[in-house]
Amino acid sequence: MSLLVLDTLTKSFGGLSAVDDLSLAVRAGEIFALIGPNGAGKSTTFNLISGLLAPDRGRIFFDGADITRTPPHSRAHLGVGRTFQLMQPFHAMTVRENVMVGELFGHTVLKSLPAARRDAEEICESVGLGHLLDRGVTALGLADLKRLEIARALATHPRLLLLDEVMAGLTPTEARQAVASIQGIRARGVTILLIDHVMSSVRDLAERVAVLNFGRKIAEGTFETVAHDPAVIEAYLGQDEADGSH
Amino acid sequence: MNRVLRGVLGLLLLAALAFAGTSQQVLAQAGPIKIGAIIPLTGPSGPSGQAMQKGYQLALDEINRQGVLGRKVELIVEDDRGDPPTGAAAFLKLVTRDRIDVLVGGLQSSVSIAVASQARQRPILMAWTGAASPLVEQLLAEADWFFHYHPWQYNNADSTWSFIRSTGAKTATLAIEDGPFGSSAADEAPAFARNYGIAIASTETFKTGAPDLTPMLTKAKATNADVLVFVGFDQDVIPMATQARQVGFSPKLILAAPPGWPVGYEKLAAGNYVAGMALWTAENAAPASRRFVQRYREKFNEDPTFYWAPLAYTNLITVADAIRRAGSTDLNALVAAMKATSYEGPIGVPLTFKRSIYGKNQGFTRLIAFQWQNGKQVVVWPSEIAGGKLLYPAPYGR
Amino acid sequence: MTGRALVRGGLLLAVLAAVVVLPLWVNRTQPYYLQLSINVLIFATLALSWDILARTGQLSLAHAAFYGLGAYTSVLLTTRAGLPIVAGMAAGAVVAVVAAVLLGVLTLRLRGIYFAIATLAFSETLRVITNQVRFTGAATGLVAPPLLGGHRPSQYLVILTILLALTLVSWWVNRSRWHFAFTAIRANEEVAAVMGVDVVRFKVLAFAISALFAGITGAFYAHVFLFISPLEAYSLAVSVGALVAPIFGGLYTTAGPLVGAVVLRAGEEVLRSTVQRGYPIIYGFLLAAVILYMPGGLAGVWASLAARIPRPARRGARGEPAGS
Amino acid sequence: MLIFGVLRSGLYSLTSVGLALSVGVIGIVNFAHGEFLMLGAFLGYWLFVSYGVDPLAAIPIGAAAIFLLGGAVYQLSIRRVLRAPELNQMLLTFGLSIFLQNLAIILWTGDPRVATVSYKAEALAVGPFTLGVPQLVVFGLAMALTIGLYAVLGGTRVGKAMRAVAQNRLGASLLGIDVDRIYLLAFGLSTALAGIAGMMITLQLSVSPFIGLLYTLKAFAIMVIAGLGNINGVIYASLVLGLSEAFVEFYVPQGGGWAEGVFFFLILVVLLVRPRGLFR
Amino acid sequence: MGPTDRVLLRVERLRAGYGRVQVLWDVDLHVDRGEIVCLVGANGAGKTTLLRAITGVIPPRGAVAFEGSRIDARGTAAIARLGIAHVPEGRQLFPGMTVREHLELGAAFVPGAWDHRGETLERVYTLFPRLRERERQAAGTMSGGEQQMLAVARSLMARPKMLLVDEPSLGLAPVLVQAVFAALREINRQGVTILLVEQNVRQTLLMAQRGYVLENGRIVLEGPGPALLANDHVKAAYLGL
Repeated sequence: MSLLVLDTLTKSFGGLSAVDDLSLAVRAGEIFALIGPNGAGKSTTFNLISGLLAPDRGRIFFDGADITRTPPHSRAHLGVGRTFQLMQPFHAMTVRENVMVGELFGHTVLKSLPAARRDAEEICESVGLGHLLDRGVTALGLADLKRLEIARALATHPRLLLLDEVMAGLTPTEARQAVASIQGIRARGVTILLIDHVMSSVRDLAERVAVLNFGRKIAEGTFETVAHDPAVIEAYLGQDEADGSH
Repeated sequence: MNRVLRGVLGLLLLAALAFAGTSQQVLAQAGPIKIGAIIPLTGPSGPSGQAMQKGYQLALDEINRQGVLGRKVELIVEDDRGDPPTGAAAFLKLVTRDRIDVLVGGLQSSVSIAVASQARQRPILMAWTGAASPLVEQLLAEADWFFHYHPWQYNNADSTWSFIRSTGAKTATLAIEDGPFGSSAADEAPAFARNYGIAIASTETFKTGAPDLTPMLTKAKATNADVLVFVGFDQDVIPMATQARQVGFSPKLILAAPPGWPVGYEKLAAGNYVAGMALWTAENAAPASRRFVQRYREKFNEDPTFYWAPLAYTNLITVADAIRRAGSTDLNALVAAMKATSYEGPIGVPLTFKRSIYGKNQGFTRLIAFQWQNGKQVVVWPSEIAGGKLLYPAPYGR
Repeated sequence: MTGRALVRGGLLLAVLAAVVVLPLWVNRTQPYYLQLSINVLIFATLALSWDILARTGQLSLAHAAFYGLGAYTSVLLTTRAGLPIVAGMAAGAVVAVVAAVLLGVLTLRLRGIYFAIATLAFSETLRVITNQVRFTGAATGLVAPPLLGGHRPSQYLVILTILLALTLVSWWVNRSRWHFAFTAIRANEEVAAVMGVDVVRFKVLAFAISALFAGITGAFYAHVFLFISPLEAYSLAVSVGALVAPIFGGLYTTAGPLVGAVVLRAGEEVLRSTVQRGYPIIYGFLLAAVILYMPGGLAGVWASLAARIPRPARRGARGEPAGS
Repeated sequence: MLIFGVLRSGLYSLTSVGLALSVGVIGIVNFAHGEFLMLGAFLGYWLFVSYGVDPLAAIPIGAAAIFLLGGAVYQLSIRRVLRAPELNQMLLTFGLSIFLQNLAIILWTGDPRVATVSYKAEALAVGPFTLGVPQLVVFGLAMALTIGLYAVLGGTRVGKAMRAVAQNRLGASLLGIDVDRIYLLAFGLSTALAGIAGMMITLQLSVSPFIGLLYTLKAFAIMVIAGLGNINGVIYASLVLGLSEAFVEFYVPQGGGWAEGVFFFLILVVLLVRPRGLFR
Repeated sequence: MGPTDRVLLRVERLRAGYGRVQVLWDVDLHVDRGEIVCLVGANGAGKTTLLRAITGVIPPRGAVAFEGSRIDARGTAAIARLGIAHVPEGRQLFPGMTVREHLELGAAFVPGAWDHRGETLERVYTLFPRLRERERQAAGTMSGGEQQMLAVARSLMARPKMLLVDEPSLGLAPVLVQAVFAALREINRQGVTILLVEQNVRQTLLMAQRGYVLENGRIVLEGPGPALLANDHVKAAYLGL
């Protein structure tokens, strides 16, 4: 059963196509990774799924329903949650308040402020932000900002979580913690679609991987098969080497 | 809670202000006679208000040379900024804190209404110079204590059209600014023009301060009217005069009625032969006017350019005179004395107060007409005070 | 804890009682201060209602539009249709809200200076229309019937009630779920949307609340000062005044705009009566100086002062023994 | 009618191109722009009345003086809010506008003054039309200056640097362009252009401390029509505004009053339909 | 010239970041005259931040010395005039200006470069013949590859002693990547020292004399390019192999 289906999605900016005829199906309960060089169209894909951009062509289905024209907040209510690659915390708020926004508005259950506060605190605890609840977000370090991104997305109680480069810039220890944390999230039944450049983490996490280059899908499969695909190696390492080593 | 508390503290501050006020409350005593003036010293009407302030100073110097009822007169000037709430507050400050005996001043209609609505609850002699709008007159129809010096809008219109009639013109075209000043003139025009047998060929509006009036003037030119009646502010007469020449529009007469004329207008060749309607001009030949102009020059080292200066002077002088005649500052006595006013001052026309259409005490009701002739404002109408002859048709280009 | 809350509650009640009773007493001895208070409260209502809109990141120059619409609607309905003044004021508020919702929807996509200029243009367009149309009294203006027979203390209580209602709304907005929506939208609309905040709804709601109070205040103004004209009702000075006070006092708070309005108006009154002719130059200079040197407004200064003076309880925890 | 519209657009474009420079290069929407125009007008008036210098001849002096003043204002105030929120920038220039206007009132009173330049009311007959000499002169000069500014921006090192800074600050600074100096220069130039426009007002009209706001608003409208900060679109946008105003004034009954509405309505529509401007 | 003059750029204990987020932690590196040195690392490791700190785009703490004198307190423009050209991430072109204008601007504000602009222009056009064809075209309308070439060409117009290049292959089709790399090699051959940040690891490391591996804002490995390429750590970081 596919939770998310992208059907021939296309989006271009001023003639340059960022996402080109992309079709993809993410199964309920799996961890799916979207990889590819910088500028391959991964973040644009996320923006299309979360509704921040409207596709030029193609359709998006979530849990069987066509959500191509659904506004972003309604998609959040349906269960699409996401993080942002360039962390975008709400600056005038504390860590706890940032997460509370998701608890208050991210789903259809109407929560009272105290309930939202309690649940937000719980989520912060679960991602390791428990000691920073009252901290202003400008005072946070990189790893904590990444955790905050995840916590905020979790607060919307997503069924599908889009993780945009949550590993980038983390120390190996931090990255290992993040991997464990993401696996924990999946264990609670959340389907995960992630973008990352840290290949070791992708290998550890993802059951299936799709590779994008210039907005097109050039490979899809398990990590091992994809990593040995000549087209992928060429995309990552350059032509010369790809030719030379095979 | 904390935020609310702070908000409430803000209100407390107000209360504290009020409290401070009462504690320094000063009892009125037999010191000077206090006269309050509410005029705009800042904002777009500031120049007129400042001219008034100078007129008041001249009058005050004169009054205090011998005093009134053996007391000095003290003038307390409040700036209303052209803002009705400020005017209303100024009124209450003057009446309750400064304990003034008479209120003078006034310019804009909106401020006048705000002040007058307060005065209704605390009657005081209001010797008021401002507001030409008949709305003010209607609102204060019942107020016995309200003395209005400035002609009403329909008085202005009557003078204007009567003067036009005297020139022998048959048709006129109107150019008016789109604010309250111009539009009230436009409201009155048709009835008076008809009354005096003059046909209005067209009415055009412009935005005051607009740099380019040529489209409007071109339209006016097409009407071929004898007279162009131009109702705008000081700065508007420059593009009007110069651009009329540029588009080749030379009616037999251009008649303008700005509150004042820009400094330097007298040197403007294109402005020659333009006629103006005014309550007063510095060229007025009346002896009291000449004396006023001379003293104004001596004291302020400049020429009075606004009729507001002699009007304010007249305002204060007549009030002082009424107090003298009343023998006290009692309101009823003052009103009676004011009603008996007969004063020949710098305005050049005797001032008396009579009933108007709605109001009880109306002062000046007629404007004079003058014509710019080689840098001088030559008074040309009414004939009894005329200092020269109207050149009609205006000899442009000759 | 409860003891402190009790003290605060008591204090609040006392202040409220004082604010309500004061005018009756003041009116007898010093009506000038009552009038000044009315002027200040009008200004404060405009400032705080502007701030509520600003909390969603929409910095409007159209406050005069709602103020003017409220004033004109009420005056036209009371004079031309004979409606009671209370009904007129309510209708004024409703018309302002309708216009605000319309403008809000139209300007949804605009940010920053684009939004500011669009709102300014909206307000000026309304002014020109009012100025040209006969029905609204055109440029000459309209005379308005007095509210409550022109009885100032009662009028004071009316505007005080309006301001208290607005203060409550503002206070509630700042501590309800709305606060989270507004602040999130202001920080980043896209992120807010992705987190489930219905951005359009909250932005338009903020517009409506803001216009509701601006509109009713405009109607109040008309029935207190008895005359309105396009130049005054749609004055740019109203729009600018409404945003100067929150900036001066501290944006996005309930107390900031209120304190800012009180301090600015009171200060202006002091300057007006002492300096007379040249005072706006000081005003302009102060405005520039505040922007340059205290960007957080009075609230910012307050916060930094509070931070600088350590609380006795904390001092012990933070302070280290002299010997160590 | 076309000609009237075209002629008035000259003054508009001169006023707006300065503001567009400030918005485009520095990103500062200067609400005090009209006040610099007013100061230029007073300078022109004063030079004419005291020394008999024709406002046209006084342009170099006036432009230099206003340039220095603008530069000083930049150093003392604008520079400090470059990174501040837009609202603060707006308010700062508001404060500046109130300050300068009231300074002018104190210095010169609020009276309007007129410099009686000999050719103020002269007209030239061109075919069936008669056109005002000062209007023609101002239009010619405004076009020359605007086109001159384009030439400077397009052809000189400093001009190109300004465009570069406008389009990409980081990219410009990496090429060795001192961004802060360019800002100073751009702001000075922006105010100097307003000052020249002011002197042209002295030539045609009268001068008072209150003339600034009208031109600030017109310049805003033109900038919005051109697209905020788009210097190249200013001439076309000025034409659009000048023509539409003249058209309304001429063909609509009571058009003078509606013309202003047209101009605000134009802003509103452009912002709502094409917020990036008509001319890009 | 003493032995220290071999080193063109020296960075010691460099710390930098954005706001309170510190990205670089005590980075030490040096680039010798005539070298190509490359900097590799995962996204977010701090490579771009390092280049920015060197040219003063963000304020650095620690020491940065160019030709033996400290530059860490100087502004970006002043550093550019000393002969360090930075081809930034995202190219940072001026979309409304033509190719020719970009190139002129490149030479306009660097002492000495303006007088030789004709000569430099010829050299640059020889290096990127495509740009000569596009001389009058606005940068915003060009393809990504052409834009990248223009970004490099523009910085060369300053006749720099040193070139810092940030991800020149970003978003380029492989054939264009080859062209850009060939051009960089040729530029280096003509005497310009290069510090290169690239995600195209293999090719970069093969071209470079030396390389540094940056991880979480710290230098974790340093050595000759090919040696790094063989390093398991690098392989693991990039392909998870």
